[in-house]
Amino acid sequence: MKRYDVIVVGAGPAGLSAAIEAAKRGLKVVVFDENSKPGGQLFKQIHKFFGSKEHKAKIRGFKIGEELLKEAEVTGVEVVLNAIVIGLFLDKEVTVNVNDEVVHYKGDAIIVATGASENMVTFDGWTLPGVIGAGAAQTMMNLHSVQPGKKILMLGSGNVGLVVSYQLLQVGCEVVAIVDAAPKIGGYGVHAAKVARCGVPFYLSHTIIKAEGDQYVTGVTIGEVDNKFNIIPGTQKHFDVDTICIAVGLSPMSQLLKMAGCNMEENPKKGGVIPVCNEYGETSIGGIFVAGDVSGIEEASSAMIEGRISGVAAAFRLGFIDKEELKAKARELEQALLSLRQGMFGPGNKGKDITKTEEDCDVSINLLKKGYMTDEEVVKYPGVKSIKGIHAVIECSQNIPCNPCQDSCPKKCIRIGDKITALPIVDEKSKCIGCGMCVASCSGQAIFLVNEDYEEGYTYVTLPYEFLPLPKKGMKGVAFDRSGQEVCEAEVVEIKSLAAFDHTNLLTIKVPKEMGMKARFFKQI
Amino acid sequence: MSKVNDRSRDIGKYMVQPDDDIIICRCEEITKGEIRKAVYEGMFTITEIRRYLRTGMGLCQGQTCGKLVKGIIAKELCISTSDLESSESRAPMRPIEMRVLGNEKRGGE
Amino acid sequence: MRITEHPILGEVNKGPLVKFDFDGKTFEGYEGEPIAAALKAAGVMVHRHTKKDSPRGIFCAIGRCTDCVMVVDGIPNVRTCVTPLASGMHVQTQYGVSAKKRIKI
Amino acid sequence: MKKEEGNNMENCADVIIIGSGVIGNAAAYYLAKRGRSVIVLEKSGNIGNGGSSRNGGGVRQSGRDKRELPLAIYGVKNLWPTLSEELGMDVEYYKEGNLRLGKTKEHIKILNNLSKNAIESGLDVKMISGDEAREICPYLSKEVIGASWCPTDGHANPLLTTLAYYRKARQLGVRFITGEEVTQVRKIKGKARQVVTKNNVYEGESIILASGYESRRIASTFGIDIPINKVLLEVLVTEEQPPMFYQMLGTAAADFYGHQSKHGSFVFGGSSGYEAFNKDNGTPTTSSITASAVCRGIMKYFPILADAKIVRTWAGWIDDCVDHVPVISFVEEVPGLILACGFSGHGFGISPTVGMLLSEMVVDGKTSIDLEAFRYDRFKAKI
Repeated sequence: MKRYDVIVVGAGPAGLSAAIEAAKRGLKVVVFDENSKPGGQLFKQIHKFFGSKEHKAKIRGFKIGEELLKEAEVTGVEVVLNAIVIGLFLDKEVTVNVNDEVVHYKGDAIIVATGASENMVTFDGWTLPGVIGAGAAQTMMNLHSVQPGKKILMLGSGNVGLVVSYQLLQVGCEVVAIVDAAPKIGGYGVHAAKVARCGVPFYLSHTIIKAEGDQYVTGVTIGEVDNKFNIIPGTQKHFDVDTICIAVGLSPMSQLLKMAGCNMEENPKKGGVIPVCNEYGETSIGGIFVAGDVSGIEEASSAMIEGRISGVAAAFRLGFIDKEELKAKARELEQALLSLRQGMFGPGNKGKDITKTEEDCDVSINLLKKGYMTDEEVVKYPGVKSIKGIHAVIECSQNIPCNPCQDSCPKKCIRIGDKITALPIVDEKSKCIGCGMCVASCSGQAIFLVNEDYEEGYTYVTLPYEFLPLPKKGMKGVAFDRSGQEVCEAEVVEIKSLAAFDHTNLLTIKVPKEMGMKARFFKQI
Repeated sequence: MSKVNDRSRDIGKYMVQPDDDIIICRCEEITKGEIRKAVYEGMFTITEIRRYLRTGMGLCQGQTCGKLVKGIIAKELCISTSDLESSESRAPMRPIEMRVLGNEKRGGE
Repeated sequence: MRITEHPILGEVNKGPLVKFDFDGKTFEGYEGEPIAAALKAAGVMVHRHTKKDSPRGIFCAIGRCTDCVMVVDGIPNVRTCVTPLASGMHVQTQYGVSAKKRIKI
Repeated sequence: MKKEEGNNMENCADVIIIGSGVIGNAAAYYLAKRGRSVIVLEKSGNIGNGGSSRNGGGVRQSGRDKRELPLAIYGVKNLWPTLSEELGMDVEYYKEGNLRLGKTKEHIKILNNLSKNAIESGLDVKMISGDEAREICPYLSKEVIGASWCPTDGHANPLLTTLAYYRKARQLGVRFITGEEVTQVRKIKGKARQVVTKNNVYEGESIILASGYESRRIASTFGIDIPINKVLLEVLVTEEQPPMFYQMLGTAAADFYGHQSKHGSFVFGGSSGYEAFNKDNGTPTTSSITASAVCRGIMKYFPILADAKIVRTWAGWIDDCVDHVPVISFVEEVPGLILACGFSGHGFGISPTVGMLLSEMVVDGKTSIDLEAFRYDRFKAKI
């Protein structure tokens, strides 16, 4: 029997983080993952993360994955891939299918970090080829470099639905609509705004009535629902699509823990059936820990911190550290976790109808219903000010835990303060030099540089741009407003692609003067 | 601990619904109507529905339909999904060939 | 369709192109990528027909749902989304649990 | 019926059955059919959650202790063939014979002995050669050199049979209550009458104790001890396979048993040799070694299944009686009480007969098949 101090199941953000913390403290650690690549969902997450520095904000998910892997290697964690855990048996025994063999392992502690699986909804035709999970779309395009489809309808406006829609656009797919039965967009407003300005329409209070097609999807019919989620007759709309993507939430993949005999509970706030566990992620069976989505659905950022906590706790359990060290480290990590759980989208606000920001600004209704703010709404936020010369316009209207913009500005023009969820304030007095670091640093791509005073009759607008092919200087095209409507002609005056921008190119376009606060996206003609 | 569950209590009669033909368990191709009907025939738990209809007994072992089935049963019985015990979790977590499962390596190496 | 260059991930390098057989026709795909990815890139949507003759294809793409199973080198119920493609593989549309369509009596 | 003071009328019935396994449910059905009011109490949250849902589904006569044979033969002749029709749903009964396989001379000797006993009891069993066995089931490996063959044996789906009895009994008005753990059977004025649970008190003129391994604990509350132990059995299920054969299978070495279900999956039980000493965590838990051992066993007989995938394994406790034969009996010291337990892992095949006999015990006070061999007081010291 092979024996380890700690066996970690799942090499995603939580599992790797747990393994690293345990190994750092001298424990012999092995991580099993059924996939051929480690990193779990991180390697499909090509967007920049939110949060603050300690949460690895503004770093793209897959890069965080690479960092974790490196850290795991340095700390001596053994990562075994293509290793399918068959079961978690009595006495902390794990059997693993590796290379057509079953290998028995025992651990003094087990950390289960198996993540989540996608929820599904049913509708007429949902078994047809072409109806796929949003995770499947992400896997195909970001891991296997194959377009999931050409014309796609997204069901679900949570962060997954929004982020995947954007990623689909990035690889050249057409997203015909984002549909959600809820009356409001579930994910971050900034994620919604990213796709809305590309021209993707939102259909809130709508659901799929039917996926059409005989052998595979050829179209889809949606309809509006009333507040009891019944279809309102006569509201049907048809789209020609080849793919329907479902992004209606995740459920903890906790089967292994149930098999082991851990006490389980159904917790709708955490996404489903989860093990009952203490503050360190230890389940009812001493020495079996959990971390990440398997213990309740959250973001990868919190999964990493939870992983670190359980790794440290395992080290304490096995006597590698004392109680003081456990407490000190846990306190520090819990602080980090706490800050991530603040704001409008924090677990405490789930299901609540929030109408005001912490700053007492009205929440944009249009952003929640259509995915974009109107010209009238956008100017109400502290990041949007009319300033002479070049300056940042921060269209950030929701309290989410994120602050990289504050640190990015070399001239300290942007202030968030200590409260990480506060809306960024653009300082009217400080001197913006137009470096664009804030534009590239904003994970929500909500920062633009506007200069109404550079050339008579024109405004220069600098936008974050993550599409191919990159427009060239002098190229003519059209500008789109926040709603994705074509508003005017535009000319590319500059394109900057610094390494520090990490693939967020800064595209500066020239638009008629009055379009400066409208033009937010550019398309070549 | 299981709660007292009187199987003779009145839950009304099975009424056909327009979406009864929708497949819920993709592997075993069990429809919503079949699941709903089974509830009225006395199958009040996820486990009983599994044994009665084979929902979640196919190749994927309920990884896709588990939550859906739970929701349907809860709705028919007018109870919360948290009152329904999920089905047992059993090895193997993924399908595994007999020749592989029989090919054990134990200790030493 | 394949993505050859990605705005974030850069140029795509997938290793050697190999030939495989799908229902008697020769297809191409990259060695080591999931069989399902190669089929998707070639525009194949239907992987199998269930016992009740309903068509199925890729659904979860991570080996959980088992919708994408096909007959691979004679073995039925192979999850094509997690099975790496190898040169010369025989991939067949699955009907029920076999490669051949059973004739309904 | 009359009720004791203070109790709810709705908790009273002619018969209280403890345990909603296939035995309890069958008894409930046959009793309801004969007009008796019945309440069935089940400790777990699910109907039939013990051995009834965790067995290989054999409907065998061969290989049984000769005391059980009359029950088995009666069932195969009179009850199983029409059970699906009677209960209004398919219980997937196949009467395609039982092959008990041997690979060595030692095995053949065991099989010869078993067959001799069965033939003496009037059962149609014969020894056949390896090639004859392969004619019956062409997928058998060349290693098989002989087998015993009982053409009237078969198998059924235990999950569905248990639920079919439940469903039909429920339709006939039997009240089933799950989540009711019985703590005590209480005598009132010298007669078993009250069934006390953690939440309620139920009353019946007759009480049938059919709760598998739990029966011993409950029986002790009225001072009776049945020498049964809880033993863990494990079973595995394959993915669906094309239809291959419908015989019930076993081996002389008892390394596995099972069959292909109507659905196409194979259901195989088997052992690693450690069953009697297996641990658990309060629920029946598969060990990390048994399924692998069973796979190795199966592949020697059916190499064709090597690529078949196992989708599920499960474990269940059987109520193993010291002589591996059940107790089906009145209890003289406790009038009103009937024991039906200790089925030792082969109760499923005889469950319709036992259910019917239990109903006769309640209604007629006597049975159409002699149950003397199953008395509760048959256990004696060996010297």
